[in-house]
Amino acid sequence: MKPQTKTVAVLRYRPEQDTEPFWQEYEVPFADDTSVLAALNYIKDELDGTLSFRWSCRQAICGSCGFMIAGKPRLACKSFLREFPGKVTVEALAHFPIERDLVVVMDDFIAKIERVKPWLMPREERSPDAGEYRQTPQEMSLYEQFAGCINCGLCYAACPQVGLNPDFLGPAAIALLHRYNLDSRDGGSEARKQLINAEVGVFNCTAVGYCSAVCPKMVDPANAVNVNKMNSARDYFFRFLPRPGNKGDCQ
Amino acid sequence: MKVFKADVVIVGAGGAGLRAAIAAAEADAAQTVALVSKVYPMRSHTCAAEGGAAGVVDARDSLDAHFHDTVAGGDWLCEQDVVDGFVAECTRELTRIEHWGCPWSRREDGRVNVRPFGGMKNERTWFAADRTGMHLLHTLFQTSLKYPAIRRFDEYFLIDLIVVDGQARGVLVVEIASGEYTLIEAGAVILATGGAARVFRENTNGGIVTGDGMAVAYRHGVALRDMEFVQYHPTCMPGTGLLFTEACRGEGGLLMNRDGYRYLQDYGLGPVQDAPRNKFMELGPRDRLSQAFWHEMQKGRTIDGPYGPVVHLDLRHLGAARLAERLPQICELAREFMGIDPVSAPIPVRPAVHYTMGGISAGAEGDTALGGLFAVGECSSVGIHGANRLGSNSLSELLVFGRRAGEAATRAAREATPAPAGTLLALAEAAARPSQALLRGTGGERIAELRRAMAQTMEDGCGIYRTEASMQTTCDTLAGLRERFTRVAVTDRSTVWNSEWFAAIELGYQLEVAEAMAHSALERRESRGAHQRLDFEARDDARFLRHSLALRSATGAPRITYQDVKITRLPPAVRAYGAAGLAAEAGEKA
Amino acid sequence: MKDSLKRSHEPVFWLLFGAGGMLAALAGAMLVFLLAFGVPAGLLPAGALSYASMHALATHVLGKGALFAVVALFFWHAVHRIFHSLHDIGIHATLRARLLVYGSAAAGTLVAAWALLALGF
Amino acid sequence: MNARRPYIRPMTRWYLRDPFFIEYMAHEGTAVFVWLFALELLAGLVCLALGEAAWNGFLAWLGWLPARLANGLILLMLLYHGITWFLILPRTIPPVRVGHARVPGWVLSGAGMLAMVAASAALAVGAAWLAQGGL
Ligand SMILES: Cc1cc2nc3c(=O)[nH]c(=O)nc-3n(C[C@H](O)[C@H](O)[C@H](O)COP(=O)(O)OP(=O)(O)OC[C@H]3O[C@@H](n4cnc5c(N)ncnc54)[C@H](O)[C@@H]3O)c2cc1C
Ligand code: SF4
Ligand code: F3S
Ligand code: FES
Repeated sequence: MKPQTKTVAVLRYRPEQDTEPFWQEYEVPFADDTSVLAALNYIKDELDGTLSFRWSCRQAICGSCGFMIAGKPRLACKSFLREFPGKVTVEALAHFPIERDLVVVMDDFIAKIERVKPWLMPREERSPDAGEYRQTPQEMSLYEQFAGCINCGLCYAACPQVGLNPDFLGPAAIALLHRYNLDSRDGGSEARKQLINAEVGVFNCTAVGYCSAVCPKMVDPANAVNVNKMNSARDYFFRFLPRPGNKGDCQ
Repeated sequence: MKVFKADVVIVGAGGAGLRAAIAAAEADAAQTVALVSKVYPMRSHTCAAEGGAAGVVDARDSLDAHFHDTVAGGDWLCEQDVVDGFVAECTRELTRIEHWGCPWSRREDGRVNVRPFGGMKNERTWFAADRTGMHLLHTLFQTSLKYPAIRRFDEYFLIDLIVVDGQARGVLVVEIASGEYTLIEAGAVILATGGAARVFRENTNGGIVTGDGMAVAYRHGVALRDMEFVQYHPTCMPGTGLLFTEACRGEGGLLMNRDGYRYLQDYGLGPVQDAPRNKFMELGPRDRLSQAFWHEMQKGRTIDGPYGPVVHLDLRHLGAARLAERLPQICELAREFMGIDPVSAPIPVRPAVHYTMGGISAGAEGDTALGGLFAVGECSSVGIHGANRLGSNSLSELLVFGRRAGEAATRAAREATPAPAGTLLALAEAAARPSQALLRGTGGERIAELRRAMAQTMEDGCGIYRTEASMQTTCDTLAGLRERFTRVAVTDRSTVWNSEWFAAIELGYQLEVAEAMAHSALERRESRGAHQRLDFEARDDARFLRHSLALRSATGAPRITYQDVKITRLPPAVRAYGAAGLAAEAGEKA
Repeated sequence: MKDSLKRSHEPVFWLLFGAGGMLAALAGAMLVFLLAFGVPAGLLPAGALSYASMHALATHVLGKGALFAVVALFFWHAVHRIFHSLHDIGIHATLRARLLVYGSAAAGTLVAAWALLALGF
Repeated sequence: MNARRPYIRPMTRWYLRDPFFIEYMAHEGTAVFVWLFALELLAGLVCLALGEAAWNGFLAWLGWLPARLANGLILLMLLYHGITWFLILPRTIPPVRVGHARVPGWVLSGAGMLAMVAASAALAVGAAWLAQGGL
């Protein structure tokens, strides 16, 4: 392989020294299979030990390495230098506060994930010795895609409504909520609906749809958010009517 | 320094740590369980597991068979009583997380599906497509959220264990975002910090898998057991080391050399079968497959690639539809990283370091020789993996032993007597000093350079095949690196998200773990499981049917001692696969 | 994160937005075409928009209903989107903005209702 | 002492940041033209209610060149609205299944656009029929 280099421009921010972020450029040798993450690690190891960023798995499954790469939210380990003609820019995920360099403050994001009660509230209790709940592949296919979220936060960096209103629950949290509501074993949708209906809930979304376009795991969070608008509207108008056979009611 | 009072503190929020936290919270909802992790829990390396988790469900299968496969797979270096307890609990634990929502792949009738796995006699590997670890980890994390007893410390880094009068009484941690130290006091401490495969160069592990908990326990005099046993996974991506799950072979993938020949038949795994057959050919155990690669390489029958020799993993005959259903992530990896579509071309693969069989020496409840200290998951050695782990046993291990450790630690915390006031804080302040000194260091040694030298020497000396001379060189090199490490330079002096600082601390941990591995390997003068020596080619039960224990000594090299293996019902026999395996099994029964 | 679990009243406006949007997507373009270019383009006969035929349409109960639905729903669709776009470009939801924007749709709906009623049956 | 000082980037002119957002603003902008068309129709209705003279005034206005140009623009914008509406549709409705297989998004979008064509055709035919004195 012939040695070639590429300029990688990184948005730096060091809270102890800087009042605002600034761009810094590095020259990085690369081959066809050099990922942006590998380039960042090269910078950290060989050029500048003070550059901070999160990473771990290198294979697009831990969700650590989301950055704005060439202006779009992407996973660094799943983006390759070869894809970007000319200079590559790397910046902390949009719409998140920058803690330092490429590291963003995730606290709010995690709090939103926690808030949607993302655990199975069994429709019927069962002891482990009684064996598994039956669930056909078809029943599973209803929610499986939404269970694939790795909490990488790219969809929050893509969604302008998250940027405009940081209180908005946001695409990934709603996708997670939806995942449990759609699970045939779960009976918790009543317990989760208050959030959907709330001012922080689904109606902040204006169906921009960019969240789904950038999702590296094909979760389609936009679908989860928008389908729940209809659920919420139904609840708004029919909340005073008794609803026989609703999931979660005693049957 | 901040102080937080907990009853149980768990370091590590991967599969093992989360399962332990839930067990502790269920055992006593009124207690406080502090759960510390240097990354957000779902980033823990458990997420990378692809293939699946073992648990007997099939009518043709039996606990006995699972026991047999595990003990023989571990080349008889397993604690057989612990294995018996383990296989008996796997299925219940896997069912439990099904009840917590884990999307296990299903059969048409709605029951959980199982797939074959290397070295396993029957289909007993539960799987969630090829994202088993990710689903398992997220299910555990999400379930943990419903327990108010669990108080998380996300992105807090373990600096040291606080020990008073031979009792573990808490941990010293640093908040990565602020650089602030916190002392977490507790009646019992569980280490669940994962493996250490990053001490090798080419490996399948995430950047965080640096053996931190092992090193911390080791520094406090707890033995590291069976550290010489490091698993090479036979099918990894050249260059990055990323894993192509064993499920590729479970689904029917074939391994071929440069002549398109299925070479495994030459290494006691044949004869070639028409259909995938458990324990034959590609479904042999990992150590044997990695060793076969090495021999092919010596014979010049591998294929030259940009990152050195490779063989071909051929999935083409499975067809696009099945690949998309069963191995979607594998296809994605091959396409994006290598520009190869498994539907139409074979994937170049080679072995890479994958798993540390050894770890903090622990009993069946994760209990260690240090009072109040428990260890669980890949950082521990409870004795079920022996000299070679069978794929899909470790995810089950996280659940079975995670639960046990959580419950045992709860009991231990209840019985613990309070430490004298002021002692803990004073100890914590002293424990903080070395890490603070790192931030002021003025030496000239570069982290990346030391790390690279360590990984290279481990690969050179403690690879798939080892010799006295190569291991000795590695031991010497490591000693030199440890000395150089005292002059390591941290160029970043800030306290906010100073990842270079933590990289330096991790490197210190890694060097100690690497030393324990190399010295344990040097002393084991036989070949067993993943530990294969060219100068001692046979297994030597008379001298080495024993666990190694590496103990840290204040000066210089670790001290290696030995511990008997618990054999209850399966006496050592020839470890054979393929047709030879069938013959050996027939012989045992006769 | 603010802990606002107050129920949102958006469903009312969102449903009107959705219905109007769907109607506009299906029929909007053709309606514009028919009204503005139908006769000149020769698609409709010369007298198609005469007072008589339009009056007939607007006094028939079906025609009346359709005209009302189109005018009202187009208004509600439009104002909802405009309101959110104002938020998007940084003009945030003050009560005045809300009254002004949604008020235009309410006024439009009322005037349409008046006109159609005044036309009689 | 805690040195954390997170930096929050402003959202000023975010809609110019990405071509995706520019397109989003463009299709959101069609609402203005829907509003204008609703107003135009409303004006027509009022004129109709005020009598024949007023209605003829409205017709005269329709024939006025600037009004024609404006209506041309409105026509384009409503077309654009329709197309983008159906492009987003798969993201906003519950997944549609035929048997076990999920219908891909582009099929749904395509179906929506076909419906748009069909509805327009029906309208044209209906209008012609009305003009022949249908009702
Ligand atoms: C690519 C890959 C595929 C695999 N596939 C399978 C499979 O199919 N089946 C199977 O059974 N096994 C598989 N394994 C093995 C299995 O996944 C691991 O052994 C297991 O997940 C380890 O879990 P753990 O909980 O012990 O550790 P981890 O999941 O690694 O978690 C370690 C935790 O400790 C924390 N930690 C570490 N150091 C510190 C510190 N200093 N301070 C604070 N916190 C710290 C980390 O933040 C993390 O939360 C696979 C492994 C790999 C690498
Ligand atoms: S929905 Fe997709 S983009 Fe959003 S956090 Fe999950 S995986 Fe990431
Ligand atoms: S980008 Fe945002 S506005 Fe809605 S469709 Fe996605 S959540
Ligand atoms: S490093 Fe894990 S997602 Fe990129």
